[in-house]
Amino acid sequence: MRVLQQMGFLWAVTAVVWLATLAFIVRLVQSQHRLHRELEQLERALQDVRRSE
Amino acid sequence: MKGVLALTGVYKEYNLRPVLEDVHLRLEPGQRVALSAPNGSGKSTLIQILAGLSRPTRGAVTWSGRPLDAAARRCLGVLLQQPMLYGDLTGRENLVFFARLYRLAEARQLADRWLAEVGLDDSAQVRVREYSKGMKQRLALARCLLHGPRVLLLDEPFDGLDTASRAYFEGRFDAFAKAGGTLFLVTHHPEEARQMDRQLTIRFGRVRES
Amino acid sequence: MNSVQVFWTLVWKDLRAEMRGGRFVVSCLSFGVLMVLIVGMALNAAPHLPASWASGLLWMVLFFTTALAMTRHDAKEQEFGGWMGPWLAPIDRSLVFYARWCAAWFMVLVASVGLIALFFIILNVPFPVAFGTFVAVVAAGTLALSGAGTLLATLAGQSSLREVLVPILLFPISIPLFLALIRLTWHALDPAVIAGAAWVEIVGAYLVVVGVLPWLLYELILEV
Amino acid sequence: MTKRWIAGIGVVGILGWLCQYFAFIGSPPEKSMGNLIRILYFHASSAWIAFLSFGVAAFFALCYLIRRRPILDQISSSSAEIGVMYTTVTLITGSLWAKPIWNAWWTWDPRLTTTLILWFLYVGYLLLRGSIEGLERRAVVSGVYAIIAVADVPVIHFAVEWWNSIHPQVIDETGINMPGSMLFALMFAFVAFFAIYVLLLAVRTRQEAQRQRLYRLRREIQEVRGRAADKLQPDISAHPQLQMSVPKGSK
Repeated sequence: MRVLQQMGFLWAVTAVVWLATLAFIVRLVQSQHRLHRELEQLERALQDVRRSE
Repeated sequence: MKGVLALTGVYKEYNLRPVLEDVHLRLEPGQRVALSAPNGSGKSTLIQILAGLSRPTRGAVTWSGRPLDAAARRCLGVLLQQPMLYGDLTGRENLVFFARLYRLAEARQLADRWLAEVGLDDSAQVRVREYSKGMKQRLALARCLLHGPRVLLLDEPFDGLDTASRAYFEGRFDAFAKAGGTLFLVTHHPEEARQMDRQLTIRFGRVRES
Repeated sequence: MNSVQVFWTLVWKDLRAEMRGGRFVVSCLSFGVLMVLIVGMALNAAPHLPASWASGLLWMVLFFTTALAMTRHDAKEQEFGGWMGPWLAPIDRSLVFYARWCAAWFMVLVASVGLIALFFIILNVPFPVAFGTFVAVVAAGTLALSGAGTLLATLAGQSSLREVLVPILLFPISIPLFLALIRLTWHALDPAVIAGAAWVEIVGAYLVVVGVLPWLLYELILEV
Repeated sequence: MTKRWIAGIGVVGILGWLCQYFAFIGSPPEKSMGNLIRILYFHASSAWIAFLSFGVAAFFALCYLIRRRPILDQISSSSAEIGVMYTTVTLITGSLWAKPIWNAWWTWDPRLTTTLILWFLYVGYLLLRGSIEGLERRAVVSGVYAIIAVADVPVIHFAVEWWNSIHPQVIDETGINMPGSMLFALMFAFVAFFAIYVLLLAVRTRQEAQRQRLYRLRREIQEVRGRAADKLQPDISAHPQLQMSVPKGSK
């Protein structure tokens, strides 16, 4: 019983560590996507302006 | 003491975007210079750098060839959009305070003289918070002239003034220039700019003659 | 010599503005007294507080009132662009910081004298045995506290969250100071408790850091 | 994403699995704590990484104040952000460790208390940073704060320790005499966490740099547009999608 409880705490700790890391990475990837889209849009706009010049 | 306020190779970035690029500017004594440019083109930034309120990213601001240090600030009179006064002090106290900051002798008499000069002697004991816009501007004028500057830096000084006050301000500035002072006026009214000796504008961060 | 005169001119300006309805002392005092009252109720009108609790509560009240008052002090300067005035004058700009610190200290001190008196009366705390030590601790403590508060209010001055941010930054930064002041006050209330020189050193260190840092940094923080 | 990034993620993933293996299987249980000692590998490593990242943040903030290169500020703020994440992990795992051992979620242990204060210090940092307009001003103010905060950490620890020494000692520090295999697991966990930290820092910093590129592109467009307007004179606002927008905060 005691071992089981200990393992429960142990797994909770592992979950916290890796889930936190994962959450950080997911957030990074999300904002990366947004940034990427915005950059592409701007580059296209820049080309448009250059062509019309 | 005559002096030249100059910018050499001044760059200013804001949000990693250059507002001013490679600005070279010399304000000769006795010259009346106008700067007119559209909003957001860096006019205010330029005048703040000249006044030493903002630090350029690169480049130098000099007074008579030396960096603009504390002592050189004594030669500048600055009138920006905000009056730079304390709302809780009376008009007289404000002037006395600034006179003391500039270490002028007989601060009280000087303050009284300047209050009479800008026509505020009736409201000397009234708190600045209760002043109208025009009264604040007059007091700000007294504040920036009281230490006898050599250069006046003005950012839209006629904003919100009635015709009479406006004529008074213009007369003041003309007298200042006639006495050998340098005038640097930022405005977005072309007719005001045309009255000056030299007209400048800012285009894409660079200052040009126009 | 001249710098000293300019310094007093700057202090005089703050104090004069305060007397003209600055409400720094009044708001400090009323908020602080209210807190003392609430604390008294929270302790279920305990007839006799242990000296350690009394000193802790006293500094808690003082920290909160100072942190809240500091943002008000700062807002005054922004109103008509007043802060730029001294900035244009031919003076060393860090002088502006020291003057504001001094003015803030003076006002906090005035408020805390009233506050402490009421604290002793309302919570029925016995008069401090080592009175001289007590006065010194309060003076040094409020000096360090108002210095740290003025510095952090300057840092947070450009932030849109200024009002909330000053307490949020001030508390963690000055926890050692808080602990030191509690221990030293405890010692003053009950000299049988030995405080230890390390606490005096911590208060001293805060005073030195707050005294020296702005001289290097003040212009850097405000002039961008 | 280039191959380098994929390789980096792969290495970190393998390190993570190995770390998990050494912590759970490769190392023996401890005498008094049993399997709970395994928490230490994660808890201590994340705490070290948290301290490390705040140190890095302060170091690069100092470099920024001296050299004024945007990249230095980007590294500094990215590191502080990761540090807050690891401090949070440290606090939660510490709590999870304290509960079975001392039967309390929270004790006034100096290290725990210091870590909590540290967390508040840097949450304050993020709030401060997120609410200031103007990239340069933001960088200067948050840089100054980061340096002050790091300098304050030893003082906080010292003070809390001193303060606690008069209270009855809750924890006795005797105990963990580590056999080699445990020490190895701990060190391995530390290396793995360090690798993750470096990877996160690199990605986060690169993102900030890209943001900078975004601003620069906008400026370029403005210039091109300006030249066109100089030639044609009328109607600058022909391309409404190109209107300058001032970047706000980092988010």
